Amino acid sequence: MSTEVGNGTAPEGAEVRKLDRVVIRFAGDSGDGMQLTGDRFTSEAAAFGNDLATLPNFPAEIRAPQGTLPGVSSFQLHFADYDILTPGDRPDVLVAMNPAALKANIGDLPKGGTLIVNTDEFSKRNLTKVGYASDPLEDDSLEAFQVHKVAMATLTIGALESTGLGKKDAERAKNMFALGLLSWMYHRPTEGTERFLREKFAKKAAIAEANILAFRAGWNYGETTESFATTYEVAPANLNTGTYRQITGNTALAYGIVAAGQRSGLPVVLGTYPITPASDILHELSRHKQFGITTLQAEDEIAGIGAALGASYGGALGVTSTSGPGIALKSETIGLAVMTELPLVVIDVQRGGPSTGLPTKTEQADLLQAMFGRNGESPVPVVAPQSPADCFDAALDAVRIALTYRTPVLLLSDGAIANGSEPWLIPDVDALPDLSVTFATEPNAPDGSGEFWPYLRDPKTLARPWAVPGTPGLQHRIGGLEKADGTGNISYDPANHDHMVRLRQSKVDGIEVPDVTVDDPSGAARVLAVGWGSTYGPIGAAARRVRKMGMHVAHAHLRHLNPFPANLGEVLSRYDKVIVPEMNLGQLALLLRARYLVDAISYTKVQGLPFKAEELQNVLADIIKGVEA
Amino acid sequence: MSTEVGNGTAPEGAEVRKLDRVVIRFAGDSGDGMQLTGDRFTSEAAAFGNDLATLPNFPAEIRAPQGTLPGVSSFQLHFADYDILTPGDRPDVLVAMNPAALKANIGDLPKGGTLIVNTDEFSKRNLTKVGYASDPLEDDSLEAFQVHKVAMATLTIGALESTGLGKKDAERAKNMFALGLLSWMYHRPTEGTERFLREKFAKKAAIAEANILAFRAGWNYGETTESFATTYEVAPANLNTGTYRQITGNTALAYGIVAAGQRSGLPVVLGTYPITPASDILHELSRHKQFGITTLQAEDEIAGIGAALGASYGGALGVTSTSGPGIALKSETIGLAVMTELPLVVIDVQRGGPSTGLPTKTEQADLLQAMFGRNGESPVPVVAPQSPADCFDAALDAVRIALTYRTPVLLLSDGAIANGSEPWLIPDVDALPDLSVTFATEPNAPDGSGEFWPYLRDPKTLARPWAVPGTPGLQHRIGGLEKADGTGNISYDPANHDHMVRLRQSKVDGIEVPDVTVDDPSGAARVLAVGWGSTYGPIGAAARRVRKMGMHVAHAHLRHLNPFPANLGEVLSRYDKVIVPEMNLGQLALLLRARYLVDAISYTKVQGLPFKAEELQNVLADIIKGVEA
Amino acid sequence: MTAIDLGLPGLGGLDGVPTTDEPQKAKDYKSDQEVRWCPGCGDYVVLNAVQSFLPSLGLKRENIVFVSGIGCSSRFPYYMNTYGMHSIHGRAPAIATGLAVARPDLSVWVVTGDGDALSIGGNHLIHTLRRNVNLKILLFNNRIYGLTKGQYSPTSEEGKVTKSTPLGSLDHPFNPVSLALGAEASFVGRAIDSDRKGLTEVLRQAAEHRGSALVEIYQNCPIFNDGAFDVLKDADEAQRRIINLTHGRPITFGRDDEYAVVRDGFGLAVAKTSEVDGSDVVVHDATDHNLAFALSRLSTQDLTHTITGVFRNVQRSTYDDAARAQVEQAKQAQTADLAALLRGKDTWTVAG
Amino acid sequence: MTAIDLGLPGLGGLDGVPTTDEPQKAKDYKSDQEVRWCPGCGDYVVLNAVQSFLPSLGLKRENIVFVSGIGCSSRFPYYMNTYGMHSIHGRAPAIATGLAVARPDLSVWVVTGDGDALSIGGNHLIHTLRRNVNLKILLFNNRIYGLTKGQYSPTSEEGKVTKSTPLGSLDHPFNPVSLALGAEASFVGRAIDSDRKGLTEVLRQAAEHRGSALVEIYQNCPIFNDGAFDVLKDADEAQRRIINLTHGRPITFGRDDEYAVVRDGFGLAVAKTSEVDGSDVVVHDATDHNLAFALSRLSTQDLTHTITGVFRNVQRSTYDDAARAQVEQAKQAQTADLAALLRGKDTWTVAG
Ligand SMILES: Cc1ncc(C[n+]2csc(CCOP(=O)(O)OP(=O)(O)O)c2C)c(N)n1
Ligand SMILES: Cc1ncc(C[n+]2csc(CCOP(=O)(O)OP(=O)(O)O)c2C)c(N)n1
Ligand code: SF4
Ligand code: SF4
Ligand SMILES: [Mg+2]
Ligand SMILES: [Mg+2]
Repeated sequence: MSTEVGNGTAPEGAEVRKLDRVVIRFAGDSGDGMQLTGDRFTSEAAAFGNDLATLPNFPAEIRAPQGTLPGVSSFQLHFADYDILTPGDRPDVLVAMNPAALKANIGDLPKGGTLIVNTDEFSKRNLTKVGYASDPLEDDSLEAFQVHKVAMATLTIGALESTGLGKKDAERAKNMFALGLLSWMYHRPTEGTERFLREKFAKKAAIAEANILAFRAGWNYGETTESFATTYEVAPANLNTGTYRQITGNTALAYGIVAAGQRSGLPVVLGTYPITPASDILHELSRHKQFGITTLQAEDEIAGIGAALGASYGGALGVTSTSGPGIALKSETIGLAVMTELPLVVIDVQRGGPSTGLPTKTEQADLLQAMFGRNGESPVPVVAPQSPADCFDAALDAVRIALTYRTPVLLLSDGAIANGSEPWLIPDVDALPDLSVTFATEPNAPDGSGEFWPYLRDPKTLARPWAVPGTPGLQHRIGGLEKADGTGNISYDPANHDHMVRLRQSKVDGIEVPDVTVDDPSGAARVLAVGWGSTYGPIGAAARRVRKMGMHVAHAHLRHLNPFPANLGEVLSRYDKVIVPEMNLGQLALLLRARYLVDAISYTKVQGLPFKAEELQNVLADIIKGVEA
Repeated sequence: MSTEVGNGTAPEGAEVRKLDRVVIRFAGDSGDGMQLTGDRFTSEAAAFGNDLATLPNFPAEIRAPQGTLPGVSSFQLHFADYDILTPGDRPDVLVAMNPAALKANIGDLPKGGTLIVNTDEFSKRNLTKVGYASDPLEDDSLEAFQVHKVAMATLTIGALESTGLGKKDAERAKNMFALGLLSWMYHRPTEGTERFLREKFAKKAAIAEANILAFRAGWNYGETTESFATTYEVAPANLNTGTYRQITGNTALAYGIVAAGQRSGLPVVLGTYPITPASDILHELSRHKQFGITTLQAEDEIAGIGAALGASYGGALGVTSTSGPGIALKSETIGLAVMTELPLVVIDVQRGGPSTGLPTKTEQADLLQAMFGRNGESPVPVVAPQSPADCFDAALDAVRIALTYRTPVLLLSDGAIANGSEPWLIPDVDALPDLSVTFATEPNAPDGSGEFWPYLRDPKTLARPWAVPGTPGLQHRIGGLEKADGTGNISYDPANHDHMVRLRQSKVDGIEVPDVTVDDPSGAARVLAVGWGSTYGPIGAAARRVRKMGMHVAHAHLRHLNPFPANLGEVLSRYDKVIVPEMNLGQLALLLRARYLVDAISYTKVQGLPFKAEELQNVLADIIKGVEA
Repeated sequence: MTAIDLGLPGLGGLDGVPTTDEPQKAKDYKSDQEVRWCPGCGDYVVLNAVQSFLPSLGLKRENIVFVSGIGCSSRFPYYMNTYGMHSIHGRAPAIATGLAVARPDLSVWVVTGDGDALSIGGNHLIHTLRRNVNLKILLFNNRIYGLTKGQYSPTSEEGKVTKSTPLGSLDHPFNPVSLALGAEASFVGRAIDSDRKGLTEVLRQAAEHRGSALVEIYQNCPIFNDGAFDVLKDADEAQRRIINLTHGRPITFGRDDEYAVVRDGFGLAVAKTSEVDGSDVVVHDATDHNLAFALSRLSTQDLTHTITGVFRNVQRSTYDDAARAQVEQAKQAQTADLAALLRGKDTWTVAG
Repeated sequence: MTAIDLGLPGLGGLDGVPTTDEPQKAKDYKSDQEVRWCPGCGDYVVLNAVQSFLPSLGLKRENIVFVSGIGCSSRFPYYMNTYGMHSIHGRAPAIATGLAVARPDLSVWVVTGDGDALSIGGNHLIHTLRRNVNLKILLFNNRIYGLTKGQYSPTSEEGKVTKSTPLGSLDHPFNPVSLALGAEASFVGRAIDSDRKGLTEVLRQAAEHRGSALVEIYQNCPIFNDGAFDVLKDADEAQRRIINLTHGRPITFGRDDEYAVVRDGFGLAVAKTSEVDGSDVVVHDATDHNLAFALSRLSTQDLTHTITGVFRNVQRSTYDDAARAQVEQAKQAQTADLAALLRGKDTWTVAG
């Protein structure tokens, strides 16, 4: 089904103020259902036609004890009447369901910001649990904010008395109360949520009703009590016309693989091993077997990629998914794929490192591992999505390269992209690229001997033929030892080895990738910001802010890290200064400096969190001033 | 025991010609004992006081059928009356024990070169086996060379008749016949070899006698027959005074580890898994347990490094050894060592890649894997020996860094260094560096709480304390998750993560390494050749040749690839052109360009073989001409 | 067979580990770290059981080390006031092997999960067992991947519906006890998280055993696999299902020993004690490899019968003792003369 | 337990693999590559046996694939005129699993060594066996690392002196058959390189078995472990030592069935046939897991008794059949509508 935009009726009474953008953060205990609450508000905003971006923030993998700081879970969303690029730096509105949530998040709320607190949880015990000496709701520590104290639990339980639901169960619905209240404040359409709740709890009608009642109670609470003087309106954004949906990076990536399977006509075999934050790709793909997708949860990462490579040898589209530590384990097998020149897609959803690091946090520090993390000269193309929805296209592109050039391809997503979500203009299936491949069926020996040479190459792509077992007359053996070009026989010949090393490199260097486009509206910029991956949003937003300040800046974002776009060198040379913001210690910067001898400056942050637009705005502004001075 | 130099008596009759250097290559079937023959001649030359360098060349791992090309084994040695740097580009004398050996090696013999052939193997069958249509000894295909046809087998069997040894056994001694003949030609002392043979076959007196007889028969054959008109003298080199021995890279490396154990006072635990060409390090160390060395052949590379790391945690010196594919597998655990900041030495004897590649050939293409082959920002110091004997010092240096800075260290040897050998001026044991360490014994919390903080740092080295289990009161937990600086507790704090990422990097950046020295005798060079690892010999030899041509060139060779010596940037900036010869596609060049923005030119060869001095001579000469033009 | 002679038969699992006379309490083994498992997680009870059990060994706390892999259970070392390493996924046995070989004066414990030990870490586990390294391995088997939020594991039943297997899993699960016995394990035991007494008894025997001791612990994960072992926790059901082993004793169980284990071909079956001749009741012999295997097969995935206690407990040379003995032998045989080593046999001198 | 229902019981190991009527000869299976093992290597005889055996299956050659790891034995695929992959050390079972799952029309064989399969590759092996992927695994056991020139392996006897263990190895070896049985293997057999007939028979049964079939082949390495199995090749010794199994037949061996296998507690022993009652002679039942295990223990490292033939052969759902069935079921249940998938449940439209 699809909802038409609109019908966010303005509530009576309260004064209405118009805003172009709002950032709301829901924060509570892992058990409080903040992710669901955020998701729902997101759908409402989407249905209403705002542009938006979200940033979920889970606690570390293990559930911490209730009410503790490590147990805090939050969901931030940014919605606006124009197209936005980030989930927002800081919340305008913070909803805190308990003391822990307040303590963990209040620091991010700017002075004057709106704070909505569920007072019911502010017991002495809960306060001391998180080290509040005195109750912040009573002392003056919050006076810088517009504080709304709401006994959400009590009010919810009250609203549900009729249902005869037990106190505990009733109290569980308080997140819907909060959602109702916020929906009222921002004139959100409500039927979507009500429908959602009915579907979600289809089997438990009572629970469904309870949640809907709580939701309405929240709405009515805003409507009827005086405590909220103003409500806000954020008009729909005028996005490109078409049908949209909300999508996370991992889902978009999984859909990209499904689509690639359909467009190539190949069965897909995912060989993988669970790891945060990549597991959802496995979860998603395992639900779509009707598309000819086999998902194999192997005993470890090495077996996962091994199975994928074996499937590729058999003529399937082999895919493996993991995060940084898993890539380390797969590196030997990636090398085998390089040597055997078989198509393979290796997905790395990057997380905080080194070692186990910060499994639930984001980072982009696996670029050099992707480039160089194998023994010998072992070149592999590297592709990176720049936002959640972009994962779909990036996946298709990675598959295109793998199939066309018969090579493993590294697809570098990251934790922020994987779990973040944004509206996605649903593509027309028939307009998706044709990825069909042709298998070798005939002997090809140039000497006319009627033999099959598995390492004879397509002069244009330098790809070798893909001859799958079962093809009569093409029996051949491949493996990890150096191969003679052409015949593919084992060769210890020094000249052949040198030739093959360079040939594998040229094959990757010769991969067709589109030129990088530069965003420089005024054309007057002397400073260029270059990025890759999930920094797209913050860099883009920062550039806009800088331009609002009346300065000029150019932004180029790389989808292809290997090979680089052909025009990249020329682009870099056009600017007085090149700055490379990265969530690592300067890995792309290193590659650019080495390749183009351009004095690219790194701006790095490795906090497991995305850049803030404001932070980058200041960095860019300073550099621009420096150049123009 | 030790032999005094000299008593290479000049044989009568034949004319004697003086030479400054000679390159001899012994080539035969794997079964012909060419490696032994070469080793012996090497010892004779060493004992005589020449400087020398050797290059063994084994067939691929599996023994090929007798008399076939893949079965050919050869040993080249270069000896001279001055200090030499390489095993020589091409042989002056080729000894070919069968048609396969002739076919495989004749291409390397320059016109006019001396060829000594064992005619007995030149049967129709053996000739066709390797694709000789006609017998090269009969047709004119060898007329460009000084050919000596000797029925070595027949002559040996004849000489051994008295011993009553069976024909087959007798014939086996023909390699000693060849050795005797060459020893005569080059006035080599003989008693060393005779003693060696007696010791080697101590338990088989008959065999010992047979070999000695064959050896003498060879000598006498030269002495008595007219066929050898000239003999040659290569005077002793005047090397630094002291006691020398012949040593291979793998042995020197193993000895370096033994010495490091002794000088640090720590037990050594080698956790490893066999792999060519690193296995000999395990073999060697397993023979010296009396030095408190435990060698553990694990189930795989991951278990090997795991055991080594566990031992380090327990207060031992943990070491692991492997080749490129093994490093790929170990990379996740290296990351754990980076995070836990424990001392660990990781030895990579590089071989031809990617994947299984060319296991018995040399290459230096694991540099970037060593630098970047891990998830996240995972900095690791990298040390590389430049010659077989230098492996001893490099190992000590790697251990110094690992112990002082509490970090895993990558030691990058390669196949040429590992199996090559050269004279080694035996160091004075008491002059070796003191590597003693102090374990933490007391609580150290700055807040005086009496707690132990495992991540409190030495302000100078930034190393954390090494508190080994069994130390009362210092119980603590470490692991792969991000740690709070100081307390070492798990920390998800964004600022702490950023801080720790940079701290781990600064720790490695701050490692004390000596300045790189530049070899530029005239001081007038405008071109600098920079190398690392086993290219030291060829680059150095090429530089000498270039200077002989009256041109100027500087040579800098890096022992430390990470961190770079502090003066490297300044050194590079001093020259008009920087050229980096590497047996890869330009990995060091990439690091230099990125770090110093110097337009370093790569000259690369990836043939699984060392550079030839002549080849580099031409490359350097061309560049110098270009600059001076 | 030198290797075997090198072993020091008769040694106990803790010989060589310094002891203390200071009385210890469970709380002495609690670290200052806040325990972070989900409410109701079986890991809590096991943690408490271990912390209460350790004092009885009278060891110096600083000579105890817990090494774990990655998983919920692998958080264990953080909560122990001993030395510890929370390593990487599946590699704890390898790391602990190096530590045990280097340090005879430590009591080394490995804490691992069904995924950590049997999926990614399977190879290290079976090699540790065959080498018989003196490690105590606690395998927390909740038949699920907890930390990664609920995928099936190598001990999940066939057809299990999880996040990664919405249509049901296809793998035939491992029987961890059978696997260990096939891998030459010298000690294999099993206990249930909720059975403090039984668990403690198995831990005691494991600690006393010199060599690798694998202890499988059925552990409930209330979040992702709740109730996996409920049938064993229901008082009545337990009577019918749980068969506890004691070496040298006839294998009977249930109220008033209602049931007995008897032979059935080369395997075992359960009979009513009243209906079989006493001489037909199998007497447990923890040194009988074949009996142990048969018992492991009787103890099926579906928990119809679940055997607890010690399946197998035999003495054989341990890898770490033997490795140290070899070093000692070498030291006896040769002096560690570095200068002589470096000189080797064949030197020459260049005079000035 | 859907997974089990998904299995297609009754299917043979080769069902689904296209056959040909063209008669085949051994030489049709020889590739153009020169065989490069050392003179006298046991690998030659096994290669010949396999090349002579395959024609009897009447399969299309192009539908046969040999996947190997690294090792001397792993050179095998190069010499077969079929499809093949010489992969990396220890990973062949994983790679072959992906291939088998993707391609029901292939007969997939894995060739591996004692180091490749049991050392670095141990985990993939045991998981492949428990999953029961339809692969035939030929394990060339020469009890040594050949390719790396002679280090001890997980099947070398304790105390073995090799390049890496000059003072003797310390590891207690695996019994590969016990290990496989502990890992839920549905088919385990053993043969001796020199026994062409016995090897061929085991290969035949393995090929017919649907699921993972592990065939251990004792293989002599004349260079680094010469004579490891000589006692089995001496005619007289062989009579006393080799016990060949046939399902359903009493287990007797030696000249004129001089010896018989009888029960001994929960295990087995060898007796003089003349001295035991015929009814006491154990009858082989390849479906009895416990008997198979007892037989594996009777077959000791020192070769006092060496059991050949098929220890275990049972039918159970194979992973690859089940995986394909799940995809088929899904296809039946839902149409593969990509547009619908991309749209999902919750969309909105921005009108122009
Ligand atoms: C190399 C690597 N692969 C995968 C993961 C993700 N991971 C962490 S724990 C785990 C499995 C946990 O299951 P189990 O071992 O049973 O422990 P439990 O959480 O159930 O106690 C996985 C797949 C990882 N941390 N590292
Ligand atoms: C990752 C990796 N580790 C180690 C090696 C070196 N290696 C190759 S084969 C082998 C063991 C060979 O023994 P086995 O599997 O028994 O085969 P065999 O040669 O005896 O037939 C080893 C250690 C390798 N090639 N790759
Ligand atoms: S997820 Fe399960 S195993 Fe992990 S802590 Fe929670 S309850 Fe325990
Ligand atoms: S080393 Fe041994 S196993 Fe390898 S080819 Fe030679 S004889 Fe065969
Ligand atoms: Mg688990
Ligand atoms: Mg072997």
